[in-house]
Amino acid sequence: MDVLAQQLFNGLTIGSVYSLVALGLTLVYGILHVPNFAHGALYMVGGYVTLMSMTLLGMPYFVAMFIAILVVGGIAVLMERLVFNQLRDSPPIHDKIAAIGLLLFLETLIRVIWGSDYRSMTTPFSDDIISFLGITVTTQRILIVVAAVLAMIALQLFLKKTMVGASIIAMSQNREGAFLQGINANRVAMLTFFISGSLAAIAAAINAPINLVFPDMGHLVILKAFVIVIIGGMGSVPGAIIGGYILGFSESLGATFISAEYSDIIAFVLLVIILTVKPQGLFAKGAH
Amino acid sequence: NGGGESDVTEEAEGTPAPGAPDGGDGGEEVEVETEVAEGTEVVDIGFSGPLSGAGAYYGNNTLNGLTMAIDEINESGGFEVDGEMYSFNLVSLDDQYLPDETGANVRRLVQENDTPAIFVPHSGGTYATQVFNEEDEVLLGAYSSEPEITQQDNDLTWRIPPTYDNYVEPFSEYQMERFGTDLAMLAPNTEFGMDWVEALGPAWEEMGGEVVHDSSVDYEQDTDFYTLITNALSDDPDVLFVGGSSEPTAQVMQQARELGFEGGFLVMDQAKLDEIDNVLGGAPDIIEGSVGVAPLVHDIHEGNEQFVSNYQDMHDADPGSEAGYHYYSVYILAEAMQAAGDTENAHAIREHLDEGLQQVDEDKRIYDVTEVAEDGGMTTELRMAVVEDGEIELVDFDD
Amino acid sequence: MLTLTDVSVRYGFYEALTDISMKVEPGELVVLLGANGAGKSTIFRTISGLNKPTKGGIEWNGASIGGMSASKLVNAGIGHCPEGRKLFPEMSVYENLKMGSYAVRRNKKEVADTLERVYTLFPILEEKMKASAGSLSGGQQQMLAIGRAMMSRPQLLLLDEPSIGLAPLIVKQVFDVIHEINRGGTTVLLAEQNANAALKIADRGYVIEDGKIVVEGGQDELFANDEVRKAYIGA
Amino acid sequence: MSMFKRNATPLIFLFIALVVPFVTDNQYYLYILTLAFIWSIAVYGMNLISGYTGQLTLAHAGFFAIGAYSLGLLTVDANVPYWIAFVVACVITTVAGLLIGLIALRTKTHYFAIYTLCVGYIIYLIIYQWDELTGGVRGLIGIESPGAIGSITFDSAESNYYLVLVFLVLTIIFMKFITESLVGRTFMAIRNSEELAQTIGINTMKQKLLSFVISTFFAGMAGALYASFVQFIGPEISYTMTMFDMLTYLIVGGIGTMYGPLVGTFIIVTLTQSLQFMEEYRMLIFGPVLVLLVIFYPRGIVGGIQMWRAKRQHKKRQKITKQSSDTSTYGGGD
Amino acid sequence: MLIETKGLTKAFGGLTAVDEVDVGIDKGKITAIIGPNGAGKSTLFNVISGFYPSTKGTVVFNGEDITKKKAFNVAKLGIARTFQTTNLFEQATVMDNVIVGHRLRTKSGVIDALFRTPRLKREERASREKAEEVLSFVGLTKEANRLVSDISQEAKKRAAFAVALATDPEVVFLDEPAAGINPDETDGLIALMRKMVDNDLTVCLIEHKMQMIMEIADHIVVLNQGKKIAEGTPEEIQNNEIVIQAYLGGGDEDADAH
Ligand SMILES: Nc1ncnc2c1ncn2[C@@H]1O[C@H](COP(=O)(O)OP(=O)(O)OP(=O)(O)O)[C@@H](O)[C@H]1O
Ligand SMILES: Nc1ncnc2c1ncn2[C@@H]1O[C@H](COP(=O)(O)OP(=O)(O)OP(=O)(O)O)[C@@H](O)[C@H]1O
Ligand SMILES: [Mg+2]
Ligand SMILES: [Mg+2]
Repeated sequence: MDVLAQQLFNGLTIGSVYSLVALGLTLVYGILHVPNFAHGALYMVGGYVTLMSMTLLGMPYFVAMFIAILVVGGIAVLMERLVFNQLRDSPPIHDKIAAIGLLLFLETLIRVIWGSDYRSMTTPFSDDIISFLGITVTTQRILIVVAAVLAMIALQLFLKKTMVGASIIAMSQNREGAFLQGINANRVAMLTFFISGSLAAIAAAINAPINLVFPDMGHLVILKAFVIVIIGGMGSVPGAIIGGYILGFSESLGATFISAEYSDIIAFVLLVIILTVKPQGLFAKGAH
Repeated sequence: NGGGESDVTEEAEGTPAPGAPDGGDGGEEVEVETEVAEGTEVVDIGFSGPLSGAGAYYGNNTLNGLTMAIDEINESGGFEVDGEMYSFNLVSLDDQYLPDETGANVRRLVQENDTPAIFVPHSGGTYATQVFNEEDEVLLGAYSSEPEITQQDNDLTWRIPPTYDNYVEPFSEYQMERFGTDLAMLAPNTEFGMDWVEALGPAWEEMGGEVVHDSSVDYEQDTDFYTLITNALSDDPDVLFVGGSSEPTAQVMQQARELGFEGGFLVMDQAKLDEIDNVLGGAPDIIEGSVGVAPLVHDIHEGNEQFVSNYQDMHDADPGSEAGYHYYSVYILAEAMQAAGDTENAHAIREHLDEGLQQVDEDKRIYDVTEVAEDGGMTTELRMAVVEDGEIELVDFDD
Repeated sequence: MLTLTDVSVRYGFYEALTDISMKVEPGELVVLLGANGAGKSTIFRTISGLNKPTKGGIEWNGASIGGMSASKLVNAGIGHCPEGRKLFPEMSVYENLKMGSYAVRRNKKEVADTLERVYTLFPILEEKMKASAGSLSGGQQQMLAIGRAMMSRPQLLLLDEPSIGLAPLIVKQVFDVIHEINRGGTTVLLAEQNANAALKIADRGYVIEDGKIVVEGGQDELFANDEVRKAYIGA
Repeated sequence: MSMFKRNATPLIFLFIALVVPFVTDNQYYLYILTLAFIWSIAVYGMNLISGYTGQLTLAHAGFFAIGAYSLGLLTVDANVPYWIAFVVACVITTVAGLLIGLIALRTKTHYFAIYTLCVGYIIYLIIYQWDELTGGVRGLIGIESPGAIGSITFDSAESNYYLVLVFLVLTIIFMKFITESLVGRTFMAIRNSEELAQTIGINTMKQKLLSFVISTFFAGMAGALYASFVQFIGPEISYTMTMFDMLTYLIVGGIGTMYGPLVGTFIIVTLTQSLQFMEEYRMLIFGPVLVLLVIFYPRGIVGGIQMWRAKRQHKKRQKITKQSSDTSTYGGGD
Repeated sequence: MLIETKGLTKAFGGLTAVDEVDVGIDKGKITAIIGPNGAGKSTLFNVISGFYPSTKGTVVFNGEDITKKKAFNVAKLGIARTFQTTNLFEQATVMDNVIVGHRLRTKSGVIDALFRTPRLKREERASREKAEEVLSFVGLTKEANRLVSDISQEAKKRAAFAVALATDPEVVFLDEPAAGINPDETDGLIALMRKMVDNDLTVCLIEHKMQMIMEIADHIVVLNQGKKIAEGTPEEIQNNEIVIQAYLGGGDEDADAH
């Protein structure tokens, strides 16, 4: 086994998951201007819906993933309608608090329905092992990387090439200004939340088979996603992608060459260092 | 005026028992899970554990053990102390694993229910309770394998599970013989895990082995274990020490196999081989060569047969050791009260625990507990489980 | 074409507009005069759907539009260059203009033509095409706001103090352009502190005081009105 | 006289707080009240930097833990006399606050919030992983209760209750004095607009740092009190969830209000206790309640009451002016 | 000369917004800075007042080099400013806005607050008196207790002046104070600025309203594309061909309606 090559691949896998979660977060930040703490809960719900569709409804893996995308996207849209939309004009602290309230609610809801125990998810790809160039991968892990990259490319094309994408960005910068160009704010906000929820669902659905499904599964992931979003510049799509991979690689290499005990600290230390040097983040837009 | 002045017992008027029997103070409800027997005096037994949040699954398992035993005792008409019939009433409170909440709960149970004994299934809560339980005269049934708990000179502490150090030697011996002398440790970063590492490392080296890798894993939170396993395997171990909750442990074992590990697993006692096997959906290749504690369901004997099948019927799941031990301890407690001739005096009960233990009926002896030692810890005879040719088998330590 | 009947608007407890009735006919250039805080911007915001009237009705091309959302009204042909500009600060000048054509984005040819026109009118915008709107100077931002409002090729163009912060040379140019746009068939409703310049190109005008219309009339009438001269044009 | 009148409500509550131990000997009530007081001291700290200075910090559970662990380690491992350890614990927290603040406050708004969230998490991980020092996940046991001051000892629930109450009252007085002085005005100016504050000659970095450091002092002090009260501490007190709890207390009570921290903490802590029987379901209610509260009462309970009062006064005044204008119309009618 | 810049330059990436500008501001005079949109006027203000670091050149105030000073220090030295878009604490009353404007002249700290020292009481009184004084100076006494978000555009401009004046400045920089203000009220602002000068203040302003500039400025500096292209008295500037071409535009009355 070639440790370095293996660790690079491990970093790529985990970085893909991080990037997807961070992307959803950064998108919503664009509209909300608030870190959506409930995003981790969406990730978690995505894992449960996928799993339950497979075990309770007997759906195939990809169908289950699609159901999760719809359900979690729908929940995200509801959040926007019922909560964040109402808080548009309140001081910035408040939507953070509301997000925390939503997080507590969703997590408890899942616990009440499905209990707190760990569950594992098996997919058609769980067991295939492929070895090449001295590294070992499973089909599921390749799927993670490929799916994440595809999702990111699709999103980037959507944002860059369509006016809808541009209108999301416009909304984030000046709401009234966007109305006056004929942008239907509600639709855009809902769409953004839907995309953000779907990305969380995809991330959970592809990652759960190599991990587990349980109510706390979103905690650490979301915390790291925040780190990524900050490192990459809040609201920046490329920043979230690059940041996710930076973190993935630093963790796998850091655990190998620095310390395994403190590998979870790496993300946070990285953030502290970067913000200490550049308080606006790595990819901050020029201030005016 | 707050509660706490009424009698410890009162005449039950039938079932179910009213909530918070002596709570004349604002009528706060406390959940009552058990039914008391008609025409008996009621003894309130307290419980403070995680019933919500991340630890809820574990907390409810411990509670299940208590509830089952109490229900059985009450259904059979209660138990006799000093010529009077008594039944138990369980008052359970949620502490979300937080020590200060445990402190609050225990105080509440003492004040409002005047409980003579309280079960706390985690060491943080145990420590927080040890601060005042002697003063408040309440027996603390601590479910924690932390040896320090019985080293606090606390006269009212009763440690229920065995300390983990009993497992270390036989496990090591078995694996070293079967796979070789190089051990890599991927311990969980929990209290349990640290205890194990501190005992296992030196013991392994004493036997002539070498610890080639030592790192800890967050079995609960890590998004992916590949990184850490890759590092552990790069040191070419013969044996891998793993273990947290059964499910993530199963993941780690599977991923170690994916990454080409062919040696044996030394599984910490928190994880159960039967559960791991379940999680993996029956994967003999993966668990082959593992050694771990004997799962209750694989260690059926006269003492636990009935319990296991009842538990399976009621909860649609196999009981774990936390349920088994709690179940057992209720019987020990009842017998200890009988032996002490007192249901209120915690000191008297504590002093008669060992005597009570010996009095428990054969068919309620879930584990082979030999004594409640001077320091309040219970001593258990243990068996280990090994996987040979894809089958889980039990081995006595002496073999 | 646009009719307001007894429109009132409140901000919380405060009534900013009281029973405003006014009319804009197709092809007209109508100017709103009034002191600071008189309610000019509020009228604009109400017409373009940013504020909801608490009372009264607004009709546009025969249909009632009171309370309709701003985004729908843009599609219905009402363009608004708002007070405070409301640009997208982190988007480039070009992207801002492109967002301006959001409502008519399918008509690529027309969008390209209008863009060309905006660039001819404000060459600095073409020069700064790639700069972020937030980095522009105050006046440049104002030009961008006007240009963006033109991009949707509205039937009715609402201009809220378009000359604010512009250099004298540009002010003159802007008024010329407004005049020209108007002659090209676009109806214009204009609020201005620069009453003299505005009235010169206007067909008619209204004077607002404390949320009420106090004077209305044609260009000549207003020029002739002593009160108006004194208050808004300077003796 | 007027001072009493102005502070009538708080003084009534203080009186009630003072007599509670005489009315009940229920240790459990005293324990809960004492805990609530301790937490509210920490929340007061948060309120200064987040409510009055406008910088939402999410690291204060960490500072609370630094205070608690400093006291624990000093008394357990180093055998330092209690009150010296107490002072040193506050100093350590404050110094940590200064160092972290120096870096963290260079960031603004959400960056600051998340930066501090991460700092809090790092503190948690360090406590968790550095078991040689902190006992790691096992925690610290056997922390002393507060040492005697002269002939007053603090080993009973009542005496602890009074001790914490004294600290709470001092905290409130401190906050009141600060926020109602020029210093408070400076903080609020920064909250309202940092850019403008700079223009009018306020060294915003220095002032934010001041506010942050004071706030960490109170968090640390609360932590030290907590450690000696519960006498056992584990890493969970520095965990994000503890932080979220503190934030909830602050928001429910009313961020940026004088009595919000106390009211919020008291209500949530007692509510959590009386809803014990609901276990898991508590959060199903708390979550939505939190959301509804921020939507409909953005300045919490205290802010809500203030608004209700202001409205009533407004109505009263309107009535009066209406009456007087009515009479004047009548009087002046021609 | 109260303020003097030498070779002052500010570049944003490739764009040189202020290019080797030398200006002098005389004590007790009204200096106006004019120029086309994007000429670099606001940027010049931002550099002098310490909001942007300069790329090159120096700013000297009262003989002291203040080029490297931060905004709050510049304010302490006695340079106050307003912004092109009004910038006030919207959710506070006018009075509170102005009181805190005097904070930089007070010294009370936490200790004073805790012990309610005589110094604190004295300074609190002084701040309030100062606030009342400047509010009456700008004519806002009546609005003192209203929320800033509730007052009119023009009142906000005055409030911004008041906040600037509360800092006890020697010189005030005003960025387009009359933008969006109607002719009537513009006259009021002119009077106010005159009053400032009469009270020993030095005023420097940016404006596009030529009539106003010509009426009150003692000295005019013209910028174009970052460079100073002319300076002089109003008459000189009005007749300066380069200025007419770059900025005024043929003296057409439309451009300068009032
Ligand atoms: N969002 C708001 N909330 C409360 N009051 C407002 C709001 N917007 C405007 N007002 C008030 O409504 C009145 C009319 O304001 P409006 O902006 O329409 O006036 P205007 O004629 O456009 O003035 P200006 O020439 O200064 O732009 C003013 O008294 C103003 O203070
Ligand atoms: N932060 C910035 N980043 C990049 N370019 C900037 C920035 N600020 C200003 N500029 C550019 O510098 C030039 C000068 O801008 P400035 O705001 O100083 O102009 P101004 O003279 O105040 O114009 P106006 O009269 O229109 O307000 C403009 O071309 C502008 O686009
Ligand atoms: Mg207006
Ligand atoms: Mg400017």
